[in-house]
Amino acid sequence: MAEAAIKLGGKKKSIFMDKVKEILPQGNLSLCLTCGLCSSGCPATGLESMDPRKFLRMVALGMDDEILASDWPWCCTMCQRCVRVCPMQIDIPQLIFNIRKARPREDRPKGIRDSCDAAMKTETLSAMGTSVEDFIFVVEDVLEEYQESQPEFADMQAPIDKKGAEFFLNQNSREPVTEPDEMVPLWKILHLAGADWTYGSKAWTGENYCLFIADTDNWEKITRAQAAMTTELGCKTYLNTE
Amino acid sequence: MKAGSNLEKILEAGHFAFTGELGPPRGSNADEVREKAEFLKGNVDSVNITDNQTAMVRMSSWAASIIAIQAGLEPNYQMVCRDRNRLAMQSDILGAYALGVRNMLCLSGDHQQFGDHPQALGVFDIDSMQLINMAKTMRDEGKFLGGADIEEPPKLFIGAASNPFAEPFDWRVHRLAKKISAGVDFIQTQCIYNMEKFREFVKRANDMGLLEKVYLLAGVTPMKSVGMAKYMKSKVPGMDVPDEIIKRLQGAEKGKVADEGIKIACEQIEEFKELKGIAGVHLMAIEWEHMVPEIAERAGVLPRPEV
Amino acid sequence: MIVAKRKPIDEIKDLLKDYKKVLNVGCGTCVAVCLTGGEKEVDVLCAELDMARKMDDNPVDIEGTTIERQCDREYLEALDSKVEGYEAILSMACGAGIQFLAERYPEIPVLPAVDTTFIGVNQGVGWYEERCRSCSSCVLGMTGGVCPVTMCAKGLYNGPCGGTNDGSCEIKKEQPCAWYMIYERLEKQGRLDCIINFKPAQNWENQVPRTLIQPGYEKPE
Amino acid sequence: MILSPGTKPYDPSGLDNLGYGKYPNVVTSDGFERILSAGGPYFGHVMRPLDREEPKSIAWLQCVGSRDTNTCGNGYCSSVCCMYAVKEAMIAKEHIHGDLDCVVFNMDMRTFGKDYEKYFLRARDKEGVRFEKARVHTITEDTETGDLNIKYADETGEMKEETFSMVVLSVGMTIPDSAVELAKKLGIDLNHYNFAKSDPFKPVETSKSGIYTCGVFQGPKDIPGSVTEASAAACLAGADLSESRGIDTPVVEVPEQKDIAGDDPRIGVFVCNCGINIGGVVDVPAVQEYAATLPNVVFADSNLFTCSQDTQEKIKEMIIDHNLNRVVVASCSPKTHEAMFMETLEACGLNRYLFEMANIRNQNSWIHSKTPEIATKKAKDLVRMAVARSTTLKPLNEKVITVNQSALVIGGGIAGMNSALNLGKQGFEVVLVEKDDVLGGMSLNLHHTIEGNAVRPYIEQLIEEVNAHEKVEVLTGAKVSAFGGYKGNFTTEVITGQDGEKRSIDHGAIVVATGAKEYKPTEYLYGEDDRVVTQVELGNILEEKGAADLDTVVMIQCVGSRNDEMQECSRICCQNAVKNALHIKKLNPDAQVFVLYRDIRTYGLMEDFYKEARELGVIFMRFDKDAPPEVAAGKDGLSISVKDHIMQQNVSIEADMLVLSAGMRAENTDELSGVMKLNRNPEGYFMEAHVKLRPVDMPGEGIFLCGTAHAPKLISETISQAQAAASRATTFLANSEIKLSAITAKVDVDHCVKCLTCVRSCPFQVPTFNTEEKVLEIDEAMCHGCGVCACVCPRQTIQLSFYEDDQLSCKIDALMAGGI
Amino acid sequence: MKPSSDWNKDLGIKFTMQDPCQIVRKSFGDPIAEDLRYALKAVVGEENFIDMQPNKSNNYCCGGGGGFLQSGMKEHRLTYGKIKDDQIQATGAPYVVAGCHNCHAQIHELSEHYGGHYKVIHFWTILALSLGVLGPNEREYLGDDLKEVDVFHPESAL
Repeated sequence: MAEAAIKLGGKKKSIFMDKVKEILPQGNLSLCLTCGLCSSGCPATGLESMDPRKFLRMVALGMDDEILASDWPWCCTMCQRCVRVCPMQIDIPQLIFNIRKARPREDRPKGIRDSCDAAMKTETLSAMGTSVEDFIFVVEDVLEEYQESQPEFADMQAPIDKKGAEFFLNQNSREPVTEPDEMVPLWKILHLAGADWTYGSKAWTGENYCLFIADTDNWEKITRAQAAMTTELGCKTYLNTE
Repeated sequence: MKAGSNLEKILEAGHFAFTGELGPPRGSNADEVREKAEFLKGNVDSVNITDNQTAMVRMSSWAASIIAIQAGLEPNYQMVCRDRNRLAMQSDILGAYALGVRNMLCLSGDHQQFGDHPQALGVFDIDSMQLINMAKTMRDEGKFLGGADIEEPPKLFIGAASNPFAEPFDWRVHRLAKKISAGVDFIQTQCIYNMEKFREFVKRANDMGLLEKVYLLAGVTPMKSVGMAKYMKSKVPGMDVPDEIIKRLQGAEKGKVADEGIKIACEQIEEFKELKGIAGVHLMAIEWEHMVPEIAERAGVLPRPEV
Repeated sequence: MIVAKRKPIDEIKDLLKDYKKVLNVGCGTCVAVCLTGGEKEVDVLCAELDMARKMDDNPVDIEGTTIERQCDREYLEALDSKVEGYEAILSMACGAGIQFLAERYPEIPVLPAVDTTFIGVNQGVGWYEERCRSCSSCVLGMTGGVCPVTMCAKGLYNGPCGGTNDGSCEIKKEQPCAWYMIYERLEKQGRLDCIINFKPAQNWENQVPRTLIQPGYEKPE
Repeated sequence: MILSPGTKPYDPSGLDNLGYGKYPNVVTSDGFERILSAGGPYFGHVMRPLDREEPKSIAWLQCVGSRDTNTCGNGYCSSVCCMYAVKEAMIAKEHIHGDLDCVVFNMDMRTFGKDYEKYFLRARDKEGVRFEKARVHTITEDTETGDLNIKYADETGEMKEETFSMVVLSVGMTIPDSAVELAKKLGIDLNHYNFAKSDPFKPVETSKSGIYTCGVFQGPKDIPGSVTEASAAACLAGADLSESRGIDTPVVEVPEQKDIAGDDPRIGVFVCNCGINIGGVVDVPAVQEYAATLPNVVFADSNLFTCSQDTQEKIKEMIIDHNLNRVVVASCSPKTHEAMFMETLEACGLNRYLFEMANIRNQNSWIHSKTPEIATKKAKDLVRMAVARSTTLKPLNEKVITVNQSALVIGGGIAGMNSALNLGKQGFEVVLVEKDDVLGGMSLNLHHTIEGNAVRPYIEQLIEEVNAHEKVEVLTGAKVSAFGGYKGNFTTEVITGQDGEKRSIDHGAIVVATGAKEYKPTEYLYGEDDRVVTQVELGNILEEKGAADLDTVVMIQCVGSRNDEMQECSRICCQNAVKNALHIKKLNPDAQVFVLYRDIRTYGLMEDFYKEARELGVIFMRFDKDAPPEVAAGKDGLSISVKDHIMQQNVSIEADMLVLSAGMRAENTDELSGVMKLNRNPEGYFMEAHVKLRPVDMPGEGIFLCGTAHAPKLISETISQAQAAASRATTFLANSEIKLSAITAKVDVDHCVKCLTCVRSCPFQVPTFNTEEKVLEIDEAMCHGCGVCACVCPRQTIQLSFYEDDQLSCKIDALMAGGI
Repeated sequence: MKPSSDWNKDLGIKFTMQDPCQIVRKSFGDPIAEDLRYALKAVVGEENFIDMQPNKSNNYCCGGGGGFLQSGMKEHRLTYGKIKDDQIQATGAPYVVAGCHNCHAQIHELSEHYGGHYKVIHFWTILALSLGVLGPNEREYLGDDLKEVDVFHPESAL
């Protein structure tokens, strides 16, 4: 391949590595032994002609433009299979997150961005944009239907905003909209187990796309809202079904 | 006059001698000798007829000498020590003289390992110095080497070769002196390319008064190509080819290298004409006999004087 | 010392092919010293022949013995009692020894197992160089101890030929020019006059079988 | 007290991704050693644990439990795994009769020891062992076949998938908890990996005086290193105790020798089963029975292990009971056990040379394991030959000579000075000979060790100590001009000073410590452009000028090492580069340093410094031997081009300095080795007697070797080897007399033709022509018993005792005579 | 109420389990993976559980996480998920229990894309089934083999 050579040397330039170092004070990115264990275990190896080791190498060599131009950070699921075996415990996913963040927000993938934006538009934080009212309606409607059709569950409940419940249950935002019946088996199990639980009318959503789009402010907002709702209801345990 | 050959007469008369060379064929075709002779006739005073040169079997030099005589040339009959013992040598000398040969050149001969019969026994019963002396004894004392009298002694003009360049250089002049004391009449030198060294050799020979006792003919071989020059420099023993010669040939225009070679040769000849103690030039244009007329012309040695 | 080299096994085999019982006789002097025909080489050759003939389905009964010198009658006596019954004798001595053996046992074929090479010196284990050609009229006195007969490829007596080449002989670069060596040595000794003069033709005595009787001795009756 | 608690292989069962303990065909390297071993579970047949099938392919995964601060916390390199993986692959290939595909997955191949690189190249280029620069994340098992699947990204980033019959985990070395506890009890300091803390200048000393350590407890190392350190520790401990040497030493009583002259041979034959090594193939009872029928055999027996202590007692009884006067043992190689059996004979008053061995294991059962019947027949042949030879054996007497209890040390660098000083401390007179006018050698060019210890003060103190020691005499500007004698009684002539004064020194032992030097590069514009320097020169520059004016520095490794001209690795250059890179970074953190390497070989605890260098931003780029960096000089700087191994793309670095990690070259010892007849390897380093087990002894007795004259090594390693050489020399010099072997050559002067072939052929120059007596002589004290002279003698007048012609030819006769 | 696997004794329907990175490797580790297996085995029978290789903390990510599902890089995502599909198909199980919505969606798509036709279900679905409380409308993700299976559980029935 007759690619142009990578130019290095001369006076030291400020490079991405230093920025990342500021964010990650343990700064162990440069410890890489280039052993390739990360790449050997990564399903994203080969996508975009890239792999974790190569990506880290670009950082080490200060190839900032190429890094920002690469779409590969969006192929990494940040699953941490690499970190687990890395002899130097280099947190590549953390690096990926920071690189996602370094891209202008408008250049990040639209699908994720839209889901984040949608969540931020409603108090429910649902990526599907479900409103408080719609959620309450769906839950009550489904519950009613089951109470009637399955008499053994006539006294089953699906409480919303029940103060002092033991468990605060979150809900993937897709199910109330597209397949409400899928919510029921869990209700039944909780019912049979005699669990004291509740949904929140707000911030009941389980997912957080703002994290994926590396929108740290909104990610924090969502997480804080979820915590606040749980606290407000006085629940002891946050049950994550996501 | 020792022998009365044309060559001797030319030299005796003080003319600048000009001799050539003719290699007998590797076969029995006399016409080959005659063809080569045509180019030489009238252009040289005498022609060397080589004796199994480079240890390859060829027509015997005395037979080719006779053909040369028939073609109107005066031969300089070469004899090497490699192939004959003293009996054969003396009988050949007698026979050659009987058929009109008047000059002979005494040589050791290339080692048989070079030629086409490397398995042959090298005779070397006597060496070239002893051959000179034997020929002289036969001529001047009328005696064979064994001491018996010769009925009609062969009167030959006796020559030998000299290499002015071989190491140790200091010894070269003394070697010449030794040949003179053995009885040589004229010397033909190895091909000369290193003029500086040759001048030094001549100077030393003059200082010792040697060139008053012997006729020295400077050896000249025009270079045909750069390849030949390089070969002569690296592969031919005893040859001293300075780098300037090679450079000069390399500098020649395309297709003009041989011409440049001839030009160098002619320049040399011009210098030899003026050099004290040089009695003539021996031109070794082997397998280039057809160029001899042109070279002789350009060297300004024509016409050959009649003596 | 006389230096010899063993003949190739095939050649020896061929010489012996018609004989079933052979005595192999080594010589304990020159050929032993040059590692060609002493006890060790006799044993080796016997073993080689024994094996080779077995492989050829033509077994030979071969025995080896080594005597002090094959060129001395007294030492040959030791063999007299041994040769009985052998169809042939193989000799590992020099050509002189072989002939002396053949002369002593005219009824039995005596065959050479070695090629006598030259009179030479020992330069290292198994490495020998020729130094004398026994010409019978030594000129080393005037040639600075370098023999022109042996060391010059043409055996010249009056200086080098035109092929002398920066100290090398024209036959090959590795072979020094004898006359160059002679010149160098004599120049160092200040004796160049030794070779200034013409040396007349040599009287070649080694062309006839020679006999030598030291002064004060006589040929026994 | 010497602490050598040793090591424990790392236990990889906690690593769920590698499946050790879960998949039967995943084994550790020590487990695989057992599989290869004749005494192992499968008796040396290479089989995989699951189904006892011969593997078709084996993968080795390197650095399991080493160079990893994440999964195991062992940040150090275990130093030995690369080499043993290569070895295991080679042996496995040898043991398996079909094709075996061997792959070693690695980060860096660290074959840095003496001759290791050649071994590695042989494995790769001749034996076809594959070396893959890749690491395997996870092993999975094919549940049907038990084969193991692995996926890996190769160096170009391409994913590959391969299936292996077996996987060997090259596990590293760890310090066992018990050793840590012991250290705590003794109050000695350990480092952060629990190795005993030591100082590079005091490698085998612990934090507590009088307590020494050696082997892996000191730091990861291989067998030669451990053996060397063991001797070094013994040296220091011995020096502490030197005054009481020789007290309370038990003496072995040997009964008077029986005269057997004129007695008919009475031979006892002992056939060995060697566990199942022999017995598993050869029908040992049949061989025993056969032996009993052979002429002169009056007793035949067989044993499970003939070399065991019990069996020695039994042999002694049988010698006495059956009045044996010859003993034949049919077992293994005389190399390992002959001396022991000979002692058994001596213990019953029988001359030790009335003993013969038949090697029916190495030369028989091992190589004919597939054809037991033929092996049994061959065992009978070998026994018959041995019995025939034993009949011809004669009692031989060993000469006793006195030992000159002083030593000569050649070379006054760190190695020579340390060994001289320690010999002095042991109470022996020592002459230290140094060719230069000052002591110190190569170390005078060095500033600090990678650990940061200053070299100069150490050297100065060492020189002072050496000069001050009453037992040590120092000769500087001295050259060895002549040498003679034999073990215990050497004489060396030394020329000293400018006037060339000659001095003859008598001594009993020799320590060779002639050192090495830095290679003078001819590569990469060295010598043409003064911005190109060597690591040693860089060390000087940093010391004198600092690094403030350096923006970018490039280092190239393996200059003058690991190439066609010098195959070997120079061992120290990687740490040298890392050391200097760290120095630059510490002096000027903004300077960029690029290290272009082939394998980084910061073995042992030095891996920490490699890590530190990366942490500080030093960039390491691997290049291939066949595609070395290209260097061009410009006006403003140097331009170095190389392909980055990860990006697989050309990189061009503008640098203001290029540093060549020039390898080591042996000091020119042509003259010395010629005078003293000391053998060197093709690289010019002196040869030890045994690469693993006798790393500081030279092949000639009484001659010892240390420092870089032996092979490239660090200062700390040089010091321990120097102490080891002193220790080994002490062991030799401590005895006032020694017994010589009776196996020597003897010449029959009556028959000798004085051809001098023996004189010219002897590798030790022992035969001489006595010009007074006019005979050829072989001094039995000097004769090594190699037998070369006996072989070359054209008149067969030289005989080697114990191996006389008829003592050998009778074996051939016995073989050819058949018999079964 | 104690779940029972008796319903699957004769059916012998096999199940495998996806260990979501978020729950296992990145949060609670092998202990929770063991718990999940304990629970699933209790519901479908020890012999009907087949693990993927590798699994638990060393499991492969399915490719649905980190926003990949919404990033618009479908082809890359499916390529990424090929390993997961291979792993699942190697078990031969027709059902994958996934405890994460991202995994659920991705594995569902992998099954269709690569033609493995395995089903991906929530744990609660199969738990409810084993408890005999799973109604017909709650079987969207079950295959035909389980559409009709009605478990009699004495505690829920009485």
